[in-house]
Amino acid sequence: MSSVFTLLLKRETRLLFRRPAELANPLVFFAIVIALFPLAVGPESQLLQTISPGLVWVAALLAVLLSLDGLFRSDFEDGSLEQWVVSPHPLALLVLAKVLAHWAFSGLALVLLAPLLGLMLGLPLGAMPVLLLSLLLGTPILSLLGAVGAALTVGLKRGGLLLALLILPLYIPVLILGSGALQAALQGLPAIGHLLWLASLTALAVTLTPFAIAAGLKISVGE
Amino acid sequence: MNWTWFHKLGSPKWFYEISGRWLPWLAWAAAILVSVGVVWGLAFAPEDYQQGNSFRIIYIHVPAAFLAQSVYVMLAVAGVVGLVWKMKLADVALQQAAPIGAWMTFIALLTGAVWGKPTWGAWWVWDARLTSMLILLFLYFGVIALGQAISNRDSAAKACAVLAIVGVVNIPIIKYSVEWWNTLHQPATFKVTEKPAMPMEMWLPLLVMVLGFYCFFAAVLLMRMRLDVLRRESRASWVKSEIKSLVGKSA
Amino acid sequence: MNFSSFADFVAMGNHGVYVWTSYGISLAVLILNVALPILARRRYLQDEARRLRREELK
Amino acid sequence: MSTPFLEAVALACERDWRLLFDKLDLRLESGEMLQISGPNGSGKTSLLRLLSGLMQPTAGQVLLKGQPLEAQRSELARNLVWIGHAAGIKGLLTAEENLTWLCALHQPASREAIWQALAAVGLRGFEDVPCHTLSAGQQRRVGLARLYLSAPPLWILDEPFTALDKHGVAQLERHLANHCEQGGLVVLTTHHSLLEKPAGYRELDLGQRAA
Repeated sequence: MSSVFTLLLKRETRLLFRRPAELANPLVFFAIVIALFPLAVGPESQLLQTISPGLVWVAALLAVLLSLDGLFRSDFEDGSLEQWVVSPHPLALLVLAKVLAHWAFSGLALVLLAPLLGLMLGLPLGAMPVLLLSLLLGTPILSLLGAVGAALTVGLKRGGLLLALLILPLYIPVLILGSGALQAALQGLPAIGHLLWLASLTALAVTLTPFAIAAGLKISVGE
Repeated sequence: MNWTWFHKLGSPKWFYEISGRWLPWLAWAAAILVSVGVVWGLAFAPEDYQQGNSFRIIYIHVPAAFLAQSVYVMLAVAGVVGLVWKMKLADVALQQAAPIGAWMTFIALLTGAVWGKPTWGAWWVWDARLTSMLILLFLYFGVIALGQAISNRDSAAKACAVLAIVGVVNIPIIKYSVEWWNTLHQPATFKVTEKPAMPMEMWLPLLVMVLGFYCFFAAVLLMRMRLDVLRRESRASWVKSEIKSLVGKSA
Repeated sequence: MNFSSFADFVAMGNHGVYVWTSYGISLAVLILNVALPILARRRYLQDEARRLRREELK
Repeated sequence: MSTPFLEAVALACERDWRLLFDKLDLRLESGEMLQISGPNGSGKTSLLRLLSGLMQPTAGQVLLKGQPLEAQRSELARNLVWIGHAAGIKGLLTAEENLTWLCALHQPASREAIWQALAAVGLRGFEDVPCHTLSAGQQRRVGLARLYLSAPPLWILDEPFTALDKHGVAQLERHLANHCEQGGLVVLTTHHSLLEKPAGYRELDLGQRAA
């Protein structure tokens, strides 16, 4: 059972690396959205610093959402999902491996890119650990929740916008906690409370969402 | 335990018959309770010493907000019943209740905003309750949009059920995080709906209105469900004869 | 009765606009919620009547 | 009467307000081959998906060895090879990688066995070629190679002959007939009439049922 889990992880990794451009797209999107804001609100560093927590988080959230639209699409079209459903392994486990692989390369890359963009927005170096940690804890939740939406909309012709409509409201707690942690760090307050909350939400998402994703995929495949 | 009633509940024919008997009662109860509540709340309840007469909006805002939240929970419950026991009626209830819930959320938001103007001096304030209501409205839009987007109606019902269940697990998290975000950003704002002790002349009409709104919801839901049942079961012989008699009456 | 005159009742102590718009729009929404299913039902029955007539002609 | 291997009881399927079929009864024993035919849109694929548990019927139920499908998903998974319209082949992976994964998902197989299966479907020398460079017929062969590994008894195949050349079709027909004669059970849809039919061959025409 666990061997299928690792095999699927390996397979997904291989697939992602055979098309590296798709890995880069969310990152470039993330950078562009961040770059739009100084152009829109003006380059004063004070203003940028105050809005940077929210900005980084909104941009990260949108980048993750964008990358999730195609999460199950190719598996749906080439019949892989059908094979998953008729296999003897629990679908929730397979799905967890798939999302984990996806997160490890898109979410994690986002986390690594964030400090650079944070610096450009004038975030002090002292806030970087909190930025990294909050994204590290928050992006898995974004990937997992988004995967629920992706599973439900995978069979639809134009699911992208619908996916955003379904999932963005569910992202709000993560947004509040993540940017709250960063704001606290900016004001020199301890951010540990926020981070602990984020961690418990991550644990909750890892345990519960695979079942919702699996149910969603079964519905989409069974249509 | 005897479960026959539960399976009977799943039979569309039985539902159609029993709901036809309940509907007039519910409709009358809703009409009477709401009109009594409105007149009582508007004309007879004493005015609030702080907010004056604008507080009378509470008699719509609070029942609508109550209903909006409980309808979403009902969606999730119907979703569980539909997914676990494969009861078709639960699917019907889920999809027919969602638009009503969205309208109730809209009423709660609108009255909240209008109420905000004399109270806070602005049409929209990012108050914790209003913000949660706004998010709830988005959640309703999601369920409705998903149901409309999937053409196969069984899959649509199942997908909506999954989404409603995920949403309902999230609602408390959203609510607490929004409340917490709110206290962080605007400490100690004046909360309209949380009065320490409301005198009886004030909350009694509120109770009447809440009951009236629930009856209203039940009546409208039954109306919508009955139509949907006729559509879905159009091949069944009892539906054919029912439609024949209804058509005969209207012609 | 909490108000001394009808004019007082309408004015609602300067908050009349807010109170009456709230109640007005809410009432409109409630009526809409009742009217839509009734209209949908009528349209459905008309469609069915037409279908039945077509089938009788056949 | 003994319980059949796969049984459908009063099966009904409805898609988008249209009734594809209803009151469909089927009893399939080991050694039989059922060809489902009918015009486009008559519900051939839907019936296959119902039988393999991918789709839920509008009414009725599917029984495997006398037990309903939903109650024994793992039992079904152990007994079933399902190859749909799309066989679950990734264009970015090589033939061997694809087959290894599909086997790992259902019934792990050794590397030699996989190479032998690929050779059996005429793909010797194409083992490490990414599948998107293969032709449509060759890609289909990669999916069908699963049938040449130690496969479970029940095969449900949706249009397995599409894109295959004449030789490939004949070979697959022989292989399917062999499987049935050895006690397997094949349910398939196809538009062409089979030349090689096993003893237990039957045909179900969904178009005629409706008429």
